[in-house]
Amino acid sequence: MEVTLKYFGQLVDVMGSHEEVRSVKAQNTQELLEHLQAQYAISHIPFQLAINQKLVDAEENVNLNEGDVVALLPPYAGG
Amino acid sequence: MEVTLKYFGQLVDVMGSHEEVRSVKAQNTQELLEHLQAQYAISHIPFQLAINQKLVDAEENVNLNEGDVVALLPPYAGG
Amino acid sequence: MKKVFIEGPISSAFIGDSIAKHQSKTSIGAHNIFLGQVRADEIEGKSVAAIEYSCYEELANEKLHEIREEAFQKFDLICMHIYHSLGTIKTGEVCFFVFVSAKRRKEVYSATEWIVNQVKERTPIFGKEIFEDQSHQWKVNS
Amino acid sequence: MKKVFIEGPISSAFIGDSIAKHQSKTSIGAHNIFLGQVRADEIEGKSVAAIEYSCYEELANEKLHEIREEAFQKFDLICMHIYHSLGTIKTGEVCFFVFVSAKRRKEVYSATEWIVNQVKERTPIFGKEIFEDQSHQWKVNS
Repeated sequence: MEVTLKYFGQLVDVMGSHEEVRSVKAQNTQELLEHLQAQYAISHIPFQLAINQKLVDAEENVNLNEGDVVALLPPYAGG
Repeated sequence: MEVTLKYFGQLVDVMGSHEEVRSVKAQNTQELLEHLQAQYAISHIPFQLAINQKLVDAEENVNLNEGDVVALLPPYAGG
Repeated sequence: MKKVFIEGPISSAFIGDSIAKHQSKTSIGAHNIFLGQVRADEIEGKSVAAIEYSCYEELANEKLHEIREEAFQKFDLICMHIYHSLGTIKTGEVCFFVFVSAKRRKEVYSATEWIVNQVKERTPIFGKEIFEDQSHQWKVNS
Repeated sequence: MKKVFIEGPISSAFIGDSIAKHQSKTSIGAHNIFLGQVRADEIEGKSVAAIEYSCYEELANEKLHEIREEAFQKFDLICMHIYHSLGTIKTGEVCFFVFVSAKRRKEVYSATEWIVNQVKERTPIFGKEIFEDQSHQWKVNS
């Protein structure tokens, strides 16, 4: 299935883009993260996920659906 | 002796001036206040005194000297 | 001691200008500003149209100097400024401007609050509330 | 929801203008303003020259809307405004502007403090500290 991945902050540096549409085999967020961490050097960067603009708890494993927008959000630094 | 009297706020209305040099027989602040209260309708107005820019406690009776500047200060309303 | 008292209202341009002047101080990370604006209070059916401020300027400047020294002792500030209007200030106009700057934000709010309260309590400033019908009453800080 | 994000620094003229716009609201007696200014911090011998801000705007706007609603519930406010810069903000420039107005002064300080902290904690804004030698590091709120 296809999901849109959005990267922010330091993750833009590492992933090399702000946003991409990606075909994934992952059925849930845990599988997606394992897949990304296997491919990219992102394990040292703390981040949380938002799916369709809804924040996901760190321990939660959420099922993915076709067309979901998954954002990877490093620590905030506003203000 | 002569003292300078300075009036502020509501006391300007009642005394009819901002400042005057007055010959007084009063030797101290208590006598001065009694003298003013006998002549002017100021007893309903709360105020404190400053002599030569130094605030005087309500209970304190301070001796007056020639040339003293006595300010009558109603409640503050800055800000 | 810097000049605190300003004849007439404190304009938004003056406030903007004060902010601009602090942009060369690159150790500052946080500013806090308090503005007192004259309110159209209704008192016994009459609306306040303006407040006419006066003060005992020599004593006020002494007190403001004390407040300034104490504020720098109490709080970790880089800059502080106090401005207060004299004369007639109409409703909607700004009559009081406290401006505090520090490296970090933590203390700026309480520093501003403390300074505002001290100025109100300790500075001999007097205010005459002038109503729309030109009658007046003397304001007392609550 | 009003626009929060501004491309580039928040100018002192913009702040002055925002203040001027509130002078027609004669129920307001007290304003409190917080400004975040980019500091020339020294980190491991290098000086910060600018911060480049970006954000997840859709989510940020949702969070800011929540913060706004909660602020009006928690504090007795007449008005509140939040502005945050995006893009490159040089040291000395203002990147964050919180503006709170109320009838009386009592709550304005803590309202501003609360809003500033909530924006920092809950809003997905990211900052890249750019040093004078063009190297950079990602800022993390402390």
